[in-house]
Amino acid sequence: MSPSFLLQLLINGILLGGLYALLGSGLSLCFGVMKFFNILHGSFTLLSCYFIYSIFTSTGLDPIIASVILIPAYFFVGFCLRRYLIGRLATLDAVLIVGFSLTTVLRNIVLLIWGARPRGVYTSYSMLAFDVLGGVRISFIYLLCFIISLVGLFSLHLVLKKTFLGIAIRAVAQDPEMSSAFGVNPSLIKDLTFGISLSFIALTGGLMSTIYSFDPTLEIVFLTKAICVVVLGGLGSVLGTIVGGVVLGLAECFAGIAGAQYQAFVGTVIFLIIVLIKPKGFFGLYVE
Amino acid sequence: MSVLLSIEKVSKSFGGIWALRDVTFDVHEGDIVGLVGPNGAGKTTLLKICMNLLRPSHGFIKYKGLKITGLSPHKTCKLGISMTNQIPRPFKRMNCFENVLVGCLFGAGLKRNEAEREAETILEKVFLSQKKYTIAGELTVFEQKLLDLAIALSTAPKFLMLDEPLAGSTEKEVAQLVSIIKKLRDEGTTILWVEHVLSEVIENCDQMIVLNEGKKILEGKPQEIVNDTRFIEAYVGEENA
Amino acid sequence: MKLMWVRKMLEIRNVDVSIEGLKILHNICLHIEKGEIVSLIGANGAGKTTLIKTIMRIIKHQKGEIIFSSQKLDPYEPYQVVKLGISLVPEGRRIFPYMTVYENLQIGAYVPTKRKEMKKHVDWVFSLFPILKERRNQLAGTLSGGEQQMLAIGRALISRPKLLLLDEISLGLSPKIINTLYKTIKEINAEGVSILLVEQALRRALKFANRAYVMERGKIVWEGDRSVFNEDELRKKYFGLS
Amino acid sequence: MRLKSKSIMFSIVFMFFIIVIPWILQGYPLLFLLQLAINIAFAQSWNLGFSYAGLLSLGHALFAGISGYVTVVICNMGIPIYISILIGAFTSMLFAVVVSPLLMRLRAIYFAIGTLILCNAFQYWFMHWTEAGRALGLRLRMYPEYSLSNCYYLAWIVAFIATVLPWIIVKSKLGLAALSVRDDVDRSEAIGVPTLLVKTIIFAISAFIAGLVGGVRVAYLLIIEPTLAFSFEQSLWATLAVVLGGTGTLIGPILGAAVITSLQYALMNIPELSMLITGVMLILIILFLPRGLISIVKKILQPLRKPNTHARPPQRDQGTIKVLSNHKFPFSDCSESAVKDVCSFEH
Repeated sequence: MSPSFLLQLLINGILLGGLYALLGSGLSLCFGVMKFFNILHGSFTLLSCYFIYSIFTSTGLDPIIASVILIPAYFFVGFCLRRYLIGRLATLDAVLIVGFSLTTVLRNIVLLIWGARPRGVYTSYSMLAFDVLGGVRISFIYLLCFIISLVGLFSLHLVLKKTFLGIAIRAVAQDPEMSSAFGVNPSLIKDLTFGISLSFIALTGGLMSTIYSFDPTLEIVFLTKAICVVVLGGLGSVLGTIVGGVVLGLAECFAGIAGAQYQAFVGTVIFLIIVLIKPKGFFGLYVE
Repeated sequence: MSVLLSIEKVSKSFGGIWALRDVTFDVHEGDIVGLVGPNGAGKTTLLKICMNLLRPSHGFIKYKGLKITGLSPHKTCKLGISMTNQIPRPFKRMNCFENVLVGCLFGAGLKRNEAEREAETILEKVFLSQKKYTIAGELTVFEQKLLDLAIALSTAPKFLMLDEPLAGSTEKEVAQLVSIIKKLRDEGTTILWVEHVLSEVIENCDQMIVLNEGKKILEGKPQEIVNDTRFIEAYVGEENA
Repeated sequence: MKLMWVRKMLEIRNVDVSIEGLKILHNICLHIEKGEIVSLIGANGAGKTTLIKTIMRIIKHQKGEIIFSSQKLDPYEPYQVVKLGISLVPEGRRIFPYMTVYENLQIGAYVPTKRKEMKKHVDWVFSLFPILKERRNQLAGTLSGGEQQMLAIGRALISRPKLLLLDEISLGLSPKIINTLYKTIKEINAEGVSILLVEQALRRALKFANRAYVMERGKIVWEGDRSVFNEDELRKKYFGLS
Repeated sequence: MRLKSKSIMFSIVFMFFIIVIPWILQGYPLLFLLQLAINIAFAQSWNLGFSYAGLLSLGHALFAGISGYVTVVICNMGIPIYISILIGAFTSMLFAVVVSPLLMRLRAIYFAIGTLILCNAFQYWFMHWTEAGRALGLRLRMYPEYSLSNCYYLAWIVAFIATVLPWIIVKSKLGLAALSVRDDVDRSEAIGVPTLLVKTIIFAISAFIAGLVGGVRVAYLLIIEPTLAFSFEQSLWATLAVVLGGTGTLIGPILGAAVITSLQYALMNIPELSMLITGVMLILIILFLPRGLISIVKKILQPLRKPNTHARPPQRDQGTIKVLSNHKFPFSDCSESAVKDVCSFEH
């Protein structure tokens, strides 16, 4: 194993990790603030991939720009979904079952419209790559996705830290009853948070579509990867999510040496180890 | 009378804040021991430690001379220790009879027919025979409280811990509960009674222990304690605050 | 009659509260006048915190009415009550542990109309509790108990309320800190904020308040001011020994 | 008493029909009934874990999958298919016992997440495992007993076991303990129920039934492949069927499985549409009929019953948790406090 190969893996892992972090951020936000496990996460990510695919193939619009356009639509859908359906259910169990149902509905919508055939978004710059440091290649699209992910995560960080909305979101995550005593409307904040969570899903899906070739089975892959990121990084912070994403990305890249089957297993192993060591450690509060 | 349960230098901290500090006292067999103290004195924490639902940071509990700290709760229960809950926690989707039957089968380790008979006796004891087949979740709050007590009794406890059984009850209900507690004492159950409604504890207990901010500040006969200035201070605040 | 209206900051008339079928408050009548410190005393489980939460509309009452500055509170949600000028220092402090001290104070000014003057009011709070200024960028969860209590009070003051509800602020604190807190409360009151003070410690509460109510098992069993108070009698009421 | 004898009568007539049908019908309708039996068994298996011990497993396909693979391997070694299926089911059961100590540390929704991840990992593992035929999976040899009617009987035997086993368990001491664990783990631990053991046993039995299902399925399909064996959709399917029919009863899963399977067969040409309808139906059911289809059936049957129902002890009611402010929903507790509280005990 040459050093340049290791370096290559390292860079691949980090670049992939950025994207994973973006994937995890939506779930982390949703779980942290609303305390419910959004099983729809994977389905919506996949749906976003397909939307981008359709937009790209029909209009030729750049997938990255298309995903930015998709964001407000997703925000609106998320807001309404939480406000008119999920928010009206009294128990988390009911929410979960509605989640299952919606997953089924979304999956079959995807199957009906696009079919089971794998799809991919191939742009003019899909195959572009630079050579750096003798033998190490960096794919342009990976780098671009990495940068956009970081920009997205950083803006989330800023919103949470610097705005009144962000402070309200964090307050609701920690103590909804008390935050309502200071003029925060917890229900509205939760609606908004779900909207934001879905906006991030829209962006993630857009970026994923340029990297992966996707088919309907990928929803569960997205979901489990997002869970692993959240478990690894905790719901602590945007920074934690980035760490979680990068660790997962690196772990997958290095496990890939041993064989493809280990690649998928590594996330599970990490999950199980964390469950073993610190069952209370993950899924805490959305804190900063 | 012999010592049934002794609490030896038990301390418990939650993230740096001490809920209990070096609490030591003995409970004698056949007594009703009242455990009182203002909010946040650590009473419920102490009960949970006795039940092994929490592990103390320091110290241990001895029951009949044996150290029981560290056992799992279901083993602790089989030794004859049982507790009720402040907010009643019956099994909400099972009927009253089944609620009690579980404890008779597992906690007391009875055979099926004996357990069924025992469960009926217990329900009668807490005035719930009429509601035998009612789902626990559909009972009134007071009935749930009675059922919670019945569940605690179903494990045939020798040492029973009551966590604020009287809180939020009307006078009639209080009388009913106190009569049950007295009956239990007459049957030889040792009782550790955490309570806010002081008058009832003072009237009915043999020994009283006062906790304040995690420390035991007083121990003795109830009549002596009521007139002790330290007791009054714990509740009323210090003279020159 | 009209004048009487204006003088009354808060009036609670015949309020009943039940939670999940369990009646907790029975026919509560209570009023607070402008600029007063009123204390609400009672043992554990007497229903003091429930009453405070009812005023804040976190718990909804079934009967009776609550009137604040001649406005009925019945149709409001908790987050709207703040806008009217009531602020709460909850039992057990309940600061947001994973936010910094400054962010905790910011939450206090969340109501849009109060945001503009936030800076001014933060400075006021810092002048009341200088220690908070030193720790402004520290996570609130890492503060000591006394500092957390100060933060909880400060957070409630940022919105410059007309009425401040203090729920058991002396719980778990050393006498020295309690004394400082009470001195500050006097100062706050001197600035024109009416205060409802919930306490278990009877003597201390009576010492600071203009008037007091004693609660026992969800009922108000005694009311009056310092001058008519007889400690022995009150103690009996308090312990429910009578 | 009258009702009990009636239901026994009904069961006997039903079983008679099931036995006789292969002599009357052939081909397509028989295939439908076979599929129905498999689905019923799978739904029952999930229902056992969920309704009687509060174990919301989202990776139930895992047990069917493992058993399927084991069955193929064992049977291909020349061992009779029936024994292979049993061995496969026992392997699943053993696997459930092995992973239990780890999974049981997780509560409510976390348990669901844990099982989901585990199942997904296995899918990937088998996808890339050369010895297991990678994505193409394994083929079962043409065993001598292979025929549609044999598979049909096998499937119904499994469905029968899957229905009767939970029924026996619920009547037993174990079932009572499991119910108490479902309602309140800590409290049942505090009154002497060995909760971990109870949960493990129930989970293992549930895995055993799922294993039988996996074995029978492979016995009639003659092939197993990872995308099908470990699919998330299948685990989800069980959840949908049980909730649709009504949790906490033995008839509920049967009803749910019957409805979904019929729908699937009716819309055979567009299978996606049937699942889409199922999903929408379930959302509507949760909103307007939180106790599942069984409540409609009960309502229809109500006037048929004699008024002496009054004398009987009322049926155990499974629904107490609110969905909408005025609805009740039969689900295990996973309120906010339960979510914060991930692990069972402090030590």
